[in-house]
Amino acid sequence: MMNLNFALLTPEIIMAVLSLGLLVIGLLIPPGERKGMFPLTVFALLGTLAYTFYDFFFIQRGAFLQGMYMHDQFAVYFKILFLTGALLVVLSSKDYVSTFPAHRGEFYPLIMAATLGMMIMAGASDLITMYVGLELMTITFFVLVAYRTNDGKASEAAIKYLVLSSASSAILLYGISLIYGLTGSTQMFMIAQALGTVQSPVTVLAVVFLLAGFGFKISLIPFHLWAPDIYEGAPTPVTAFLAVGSKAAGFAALIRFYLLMMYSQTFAQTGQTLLLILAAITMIVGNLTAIPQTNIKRMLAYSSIAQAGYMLIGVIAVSTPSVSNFIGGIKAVLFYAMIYVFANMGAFAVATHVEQAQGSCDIKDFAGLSKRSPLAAVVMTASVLSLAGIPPLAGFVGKFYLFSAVMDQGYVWIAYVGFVMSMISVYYYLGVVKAMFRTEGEGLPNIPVHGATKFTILFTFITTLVLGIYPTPLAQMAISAATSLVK
Amino acid sequence: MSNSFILLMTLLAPVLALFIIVFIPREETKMIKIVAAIGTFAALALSVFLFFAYDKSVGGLQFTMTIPWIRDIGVNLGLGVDGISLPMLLLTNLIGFTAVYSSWNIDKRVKDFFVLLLILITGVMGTFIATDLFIFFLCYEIVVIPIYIMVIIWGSTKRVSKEYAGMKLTIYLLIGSAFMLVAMVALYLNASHQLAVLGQGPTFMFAELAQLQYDPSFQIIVFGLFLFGFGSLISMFPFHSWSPDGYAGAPTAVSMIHAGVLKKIGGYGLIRLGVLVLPLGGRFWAPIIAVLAIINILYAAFIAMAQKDLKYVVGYSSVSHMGNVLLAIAALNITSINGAVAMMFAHGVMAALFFSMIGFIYEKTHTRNIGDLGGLAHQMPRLATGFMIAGMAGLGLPGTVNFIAEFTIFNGVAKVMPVQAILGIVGIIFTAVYTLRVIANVLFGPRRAEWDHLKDIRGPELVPVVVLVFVIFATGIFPNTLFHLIDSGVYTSGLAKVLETVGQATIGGLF
Amino acid sequence: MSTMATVVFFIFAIIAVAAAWGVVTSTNIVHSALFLALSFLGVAVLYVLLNAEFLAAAQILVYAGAVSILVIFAVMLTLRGDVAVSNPNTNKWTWGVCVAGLLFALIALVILTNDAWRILPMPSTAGGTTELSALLLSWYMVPFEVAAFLLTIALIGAVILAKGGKERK
Amino acid sequence: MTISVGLSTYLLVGAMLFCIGLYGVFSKRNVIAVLMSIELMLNAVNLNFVAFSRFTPWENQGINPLVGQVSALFVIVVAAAEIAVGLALVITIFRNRKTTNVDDLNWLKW
Amino acid sequence: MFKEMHNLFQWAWLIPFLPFLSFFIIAFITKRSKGLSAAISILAILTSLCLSIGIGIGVISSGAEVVENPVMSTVNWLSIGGLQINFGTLIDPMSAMMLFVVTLVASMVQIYSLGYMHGDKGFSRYFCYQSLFAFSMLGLVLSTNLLEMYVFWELVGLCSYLLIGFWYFKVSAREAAKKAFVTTRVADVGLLIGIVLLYTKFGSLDFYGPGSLSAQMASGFQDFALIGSVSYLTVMALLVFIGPMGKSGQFPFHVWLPDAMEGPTPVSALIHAATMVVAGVYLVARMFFLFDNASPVALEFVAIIGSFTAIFAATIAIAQDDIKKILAYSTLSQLGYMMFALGVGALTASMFHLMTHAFFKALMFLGAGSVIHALHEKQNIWDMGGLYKKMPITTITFGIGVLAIAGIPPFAGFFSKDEILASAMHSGHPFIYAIGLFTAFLTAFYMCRLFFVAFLGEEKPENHPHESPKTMTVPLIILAFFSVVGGWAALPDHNFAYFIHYGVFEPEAMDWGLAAISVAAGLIGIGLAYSIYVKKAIKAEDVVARFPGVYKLLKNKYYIDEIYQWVIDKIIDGFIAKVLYWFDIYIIDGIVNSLALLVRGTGSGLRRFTTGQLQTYALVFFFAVVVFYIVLAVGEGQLAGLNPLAMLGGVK
Repeated sequence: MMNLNFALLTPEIIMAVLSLGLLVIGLLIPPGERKGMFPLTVFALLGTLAYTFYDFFFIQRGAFLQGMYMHDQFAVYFKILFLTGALLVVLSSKDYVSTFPAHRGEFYPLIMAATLGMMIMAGASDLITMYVGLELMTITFFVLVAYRTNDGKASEAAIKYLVLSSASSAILLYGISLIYGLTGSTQMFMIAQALGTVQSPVTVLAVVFLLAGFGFKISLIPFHLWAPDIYEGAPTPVTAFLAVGSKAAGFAALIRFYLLMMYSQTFAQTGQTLLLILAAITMIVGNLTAIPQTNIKRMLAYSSIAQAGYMLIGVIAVSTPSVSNFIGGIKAVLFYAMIYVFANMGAFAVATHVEQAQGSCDIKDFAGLSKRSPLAAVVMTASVLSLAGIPPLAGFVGKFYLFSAVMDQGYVWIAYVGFVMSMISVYYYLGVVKAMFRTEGEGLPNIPVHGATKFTILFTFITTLVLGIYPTPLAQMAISAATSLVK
Repeated sequence: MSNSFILLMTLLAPVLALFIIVFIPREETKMIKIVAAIGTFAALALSVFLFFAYDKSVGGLQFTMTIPWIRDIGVNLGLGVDGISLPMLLLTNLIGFTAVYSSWNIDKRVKDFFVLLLILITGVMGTFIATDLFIFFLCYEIVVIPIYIMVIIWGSTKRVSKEYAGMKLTIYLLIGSAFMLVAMVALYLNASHQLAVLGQGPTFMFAELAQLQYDPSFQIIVFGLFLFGFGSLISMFPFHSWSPDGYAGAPTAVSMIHAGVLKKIGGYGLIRLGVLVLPLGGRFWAPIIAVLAIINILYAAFIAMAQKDLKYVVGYSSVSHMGNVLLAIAALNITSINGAVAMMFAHGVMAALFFSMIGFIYEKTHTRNIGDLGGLAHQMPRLATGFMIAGMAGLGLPGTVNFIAEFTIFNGVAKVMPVQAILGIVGIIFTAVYTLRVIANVLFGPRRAEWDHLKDIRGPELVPVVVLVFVIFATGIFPNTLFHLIDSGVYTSGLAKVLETVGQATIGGLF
Repeated sequence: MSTMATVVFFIFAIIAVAAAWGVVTSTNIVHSALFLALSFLGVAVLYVLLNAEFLAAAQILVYAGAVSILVIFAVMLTLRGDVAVSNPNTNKWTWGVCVAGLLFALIALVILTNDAWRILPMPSTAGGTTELSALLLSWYMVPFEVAAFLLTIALIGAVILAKGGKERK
Repeated sequence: MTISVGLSTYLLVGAMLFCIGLYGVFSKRNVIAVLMSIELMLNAVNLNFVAFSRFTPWENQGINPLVGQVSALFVIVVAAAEIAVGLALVITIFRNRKTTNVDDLNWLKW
Repeated sequence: MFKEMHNLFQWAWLIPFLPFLSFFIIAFITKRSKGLSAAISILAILTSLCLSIGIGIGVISSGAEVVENPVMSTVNWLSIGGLQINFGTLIDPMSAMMLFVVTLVASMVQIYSLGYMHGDKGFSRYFCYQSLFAFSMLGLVLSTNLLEMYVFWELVGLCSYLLIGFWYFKVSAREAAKKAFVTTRVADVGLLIGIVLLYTKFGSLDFYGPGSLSAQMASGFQDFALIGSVSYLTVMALLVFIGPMGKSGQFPFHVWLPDAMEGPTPVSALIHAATMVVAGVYLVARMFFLFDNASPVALEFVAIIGSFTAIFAATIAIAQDDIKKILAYSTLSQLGYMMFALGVGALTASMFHLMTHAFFKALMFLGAGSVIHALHEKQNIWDMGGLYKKMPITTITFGIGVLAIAGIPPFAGFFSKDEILASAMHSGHPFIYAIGLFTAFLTAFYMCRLFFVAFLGEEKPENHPHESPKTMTVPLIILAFFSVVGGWAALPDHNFAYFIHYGVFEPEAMDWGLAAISVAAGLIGIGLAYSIYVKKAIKAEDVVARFPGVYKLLKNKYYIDEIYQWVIDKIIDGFIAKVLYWFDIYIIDGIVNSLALLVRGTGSGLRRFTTGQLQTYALVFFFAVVVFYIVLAVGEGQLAGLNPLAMLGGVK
């Protein structure tokens, strides 16, 4: 009766075991010899990643505990995304970790714990499971954000994150409780069945509460205000992981939830319009506010807010219940989320490098980087331009998918906003480029990249470029992931 | 159909050079320059070969290569040339090649410069040889950012700072392209719905897009968007203001490529995408384009008269000349489209030569202010000759290809819009005035002792003059070499048929 | 439902709400913490009325016990100055009243206008702790395990944070 | 007429607790008080869950009414973890900034 | 006979090509060697001269056949959809005559230049330009269609520009060159418009041959009203005529020609007296069928412009002191003559005058050059005087020129001028005849003034003139010869009119009565000049003193230059260009910049929302929740469900 195929949970179990195992190892070995933690983490993540790839292509879709927990390509796609993100964060933070005042050994396990939380979120088809996964991720992030325990800014960021995140969880939970009250269940399929097409003030209230909860995670305006502060205050690798992982996990959950509402509700029209307006505002405000920023992390925070707006467009594109259109929108989001990882990780890896070498992360610290560290400058340029959607970088294809999906639904105006805003975003991205290229950075040290950082940025750069020129493989993956969701 | 890889080779020649340069140490500037020159020369040689190997009697797209690329949305890696794109390809490589030589004396961050220049050349080239709309856009947008970087590093600050100029240029073109992207997506979706009815997958191929029928109101809107995008690119009034500032701020090679070929993407796009695919939209917008084109011609020419900086003069003059191209497109007939393509070619060569010469003048004298210069013909006769030929080509002197292009345009325009044609011709006067003033004030007049130390252009610096002047006169004296090709392009690309149907509606006899 | 239960409900509901009010209005942070414990207790009683004895027990143990003590410890550790004014309002409190009031009005309106929820409790057989544990360990196995993991991580995290960067330079 | 306690009454109590907690989040200057207010909000949600669980009329539809209680249990666990980390953070920030005043936490802005 | 000649005519392209080759060789190969460059250039032009003579003989010997059927040999030059242009050569008596004139004068000038330009730094460049000019001018002469002619038309303009500005280090030369180019360019716009519009109507630009403009107009082309009551062909004729007005210096485009004297004197002789400036006349003659088919307004216009220019320039010439300026205004005046001859329908007379004028005006310019050369660049006639003693050849040849232009028989000018005046009278334009006659008088007067003052007057001690070298005097002699005998071509047995005429050939006898009147006018002019400047019977100063205003007006060329300068400086440069530039920078660009500013400003404003205050964030968050709920509830029509009255149902 009960489907207890634990094999389907393999990646999650591996992650949990590895995380705890690494914690224990960190405790066991003497503080001076914790260098081994890094390769161990990298190989653990690589192994898991390899397995998830195998999982994606060769293991059939299945539901664990009869739909309490889903194992479909959609979830696995996101797992690949999270693991890639985690891996890149770990790789790029090798040197950075040594600047932490203490507990360097626990950093990697915590990253893995957060990854696990994200994976749970992507797989959960039960609202409570999703919530617990979300909290695992979030609570871990509280710790990670405050990891520089002697840094007032980091602590401030963490406490802000904690308060706001908890408040948003509270309202999310309130929404879940209302849904539960309506349907008697927390399981998505059953909720969908029970809700049917009837709607009442309660369903609307629940939807709004849930939207607020997810909107917080994906930093949708007006639920975004935490993001800039936390991004700026957190250690750069953590910011990176927040930007790519937390946001993608939020989207994974949002998509599942949104599909649920799509199937069960006739609330499409207004809900969509509201979301469209939100997406537009998010793109506009995110991009415009990024313009006057002087701190690169804060700028990237606003940029990532804007990116959420773009991705939300793809979600909205899932409007009329026909399979092909479904795929269009979801595929676009999936594709974009993945390339967003590479682009953002490239930018953050360079930012990590600069911050670690120069102690701060203002745009002026990047002056003359093209001379001082040419590779880093090139990768930074490529990454931010990919975020802006300039070909031949992957962001262009991603944006194309997103906007063509939404235009196919007849929402042309949002495409204008989106395209124009992404071109305006070039303005502030070019601010960084200008800093890096215009002068030769007299008086600043040469900071060539080495080792893991070099590998990270090269990898992100090449991936961004290759996926921009030949996006077919990733697009195919995104399609099969999207298809698995609506099957 | 079997794929021909010669275009791919042409496209990849500069890329290959780029990769080699990446691995050359920064200090080996000579080597870097030579590799860049070889790369661009290979592309030039291949395009010259294509120019002569193209079978004009058959026409249509030749040397095509179509490889499915992004399958889920139907993008093909489609390359091919016809009589419209081949001159543009040749032009690109001519200017690319000469741009390398015009930058021969660069000594600041040489490696970066040539890497960016080669990206730029590749991008522009790709735009012209793409037979797939997606690839077309991809290549077009590639070029924008390298230009920005080149402007802020190697540019010069005059009336406006180079940072401002570069940013203005970049953002302007990108905003324009944003609207084009919307249009492109709309077109693609419309086409794919039509194709889906026919049981075919979506496509971005120009040829297939052109064969479908679109709703007139759809065409009008989409053409309008393209007009904004491509119009900004071709510096159509009132979207031209990036152009003079941008050229003034940019380093020589960028000005050459930008004014020479990049701008032409606007005209090329309007023909290939606007008129060919959306003829009814074109017909709707034609009167408006014509009016704006006239404003372009006269307004920019007047402003050029008031300029004191050489690059601003040429910048405004190129705005003015692009008015001719727009006017030709607005006329929507075979002759005028022929003229438009030829004008783009002619102006490209001329503008490149002009900017190249100005670049040398600036490099040697460190000023571009017309008032500070004078009598340069004494010290630098070869440069003066090149400069003067550029000027003469600019004012459409017979013997240069520019004259024929202008004549063809006016001829075509006069068939449908005689008044506009007359106004366009009147523009020649003002062109003559500012060009001759510049020539007189810069080159002629008493010998100035402060320039006596200047060396005339020689060695590699002569390459741009020789190559571009040769092209100006060779095609100017034997226009059929160029025009037969363009004409075959106009007829065999389906443009002629489209124009005949659309043109019927606008032709109202003479006057 | 018996009148007795109704009376008990109202007494403890009022206690819970009033104590909550105390939490947010008291200017003494220690008082707030004590009010918090009281509010938790009130809610725990309501749980009992709702046939959720296990939850009531958990509530008392976790909230009224552990959490409150923890809070008081934190208060002790961070207290500076006069305890009587240790918990003032911000200058934005009027806005807070407005928004919170609005939200309450909204929720109340939604709840009260919903006919389906205007129901009285049925005699219920379900609700035993055994069934709860069965459910927890079967259907809710995944979140259960994750919650366990979460507690571990939270523990470690709390230690890391509280301990601070004094391990070594 | 007997006054009976129905589902909406419980929900109303929950809503009151929630909004009082929310008000606390908005208005308290001490971070610890803010955390306490959040606990109130989560508690309110729990009350909702349990109330729905008790009154749930779908017993005969094969739905286990205890799901609500399970959910509440998870919320209690998570809330406990959250407050633990939160208080640890308060201590950290007190150590770094010598304040627990929310208004003073404004190094990061704009 | 015609057949063989036909074959000969097909080689006519060699005539312009040889100078082009020479241009090419000099420009790219022999530039460094002055002697070689000059030799190549002169060799080329002399060969062309021989070929032209051959063609001329061929034309004469072919007789009527070539008169009726111009020989055209063409190749396709441009062929695209909607536009077919052929390039080729057209041989008929008119072009043969022009070929001869051009090659002859050009050869003379080039030989002369050997001496005149000796020692100049740009010697090779000079011959390079000369060859280019010869090529362009000969190409223009041989053009078969309007576009071809326009191409060469512009090229001669370019050469003129280059040669006027030959001494580019002189600011005056630089400005004069620019002025010349711009002025003619302005006029050419009219021509180009005419060409473009003609092509759109007729689909051809050929002068002769099947399907050509003339053929179509002859075979029942229906003219129609275009602007008001002015017919299409009239408008076309007027447009086409604007080009010649510029090139041939007709009022109001005459301003460039006097300034063009800044170029080397041989250049003035060749380009600005004998050949290029008459291209306008030649074009009108070529396109005469257009003017003829158009309404009479067109030809009237030509006549009026021509006659006005004739008298206008002549009056200015009286008051000029610069030897070259006087000649320049004289040229203008004579060009006016040719134009109004065309205007009254006398194509033959016009062409004839064109030819004779080329000889004697080139002669006089070269003579003037000889003087200037001898006096080391002095050009004011009052600084000269008594040159006849030291420079006999120059003086005699110049004197022949003066007599020729004054219309004294048997010199060339007499025949041609007389024919023009007679045509004016006979075609019913007595007023124009009167103007022509008065102009003839003035011409005789100011030319003799020049001659008497410069050559016969008192010797100036500071001058040390010497006779010019052979290279310069021989061309003078040759041209003087032609100035004497050139007019005899009009004699009935030579029959210039038989070969060059428009329409049906009607042999016309000399009207000796009118001839006598015009000779008298010329003699009166000479006599007046003699009495003033030699006999000093009337003091020039007295005349000036009596009409100070008139003198000042004439001296300053009616202030036309000043007016133009004012328009350009104040209106175009000073106002329109500046205003438009201002508009561009502050309005067009201002909009762009303010948009950018708006975006940046909005960004700076929006960032203030992120106050850093935790509780503000929470407030915004929850307020948004409330708002969203209301929006959604309204949008979904769920607001009715929220009716508070529903609560009155109470708890069940």
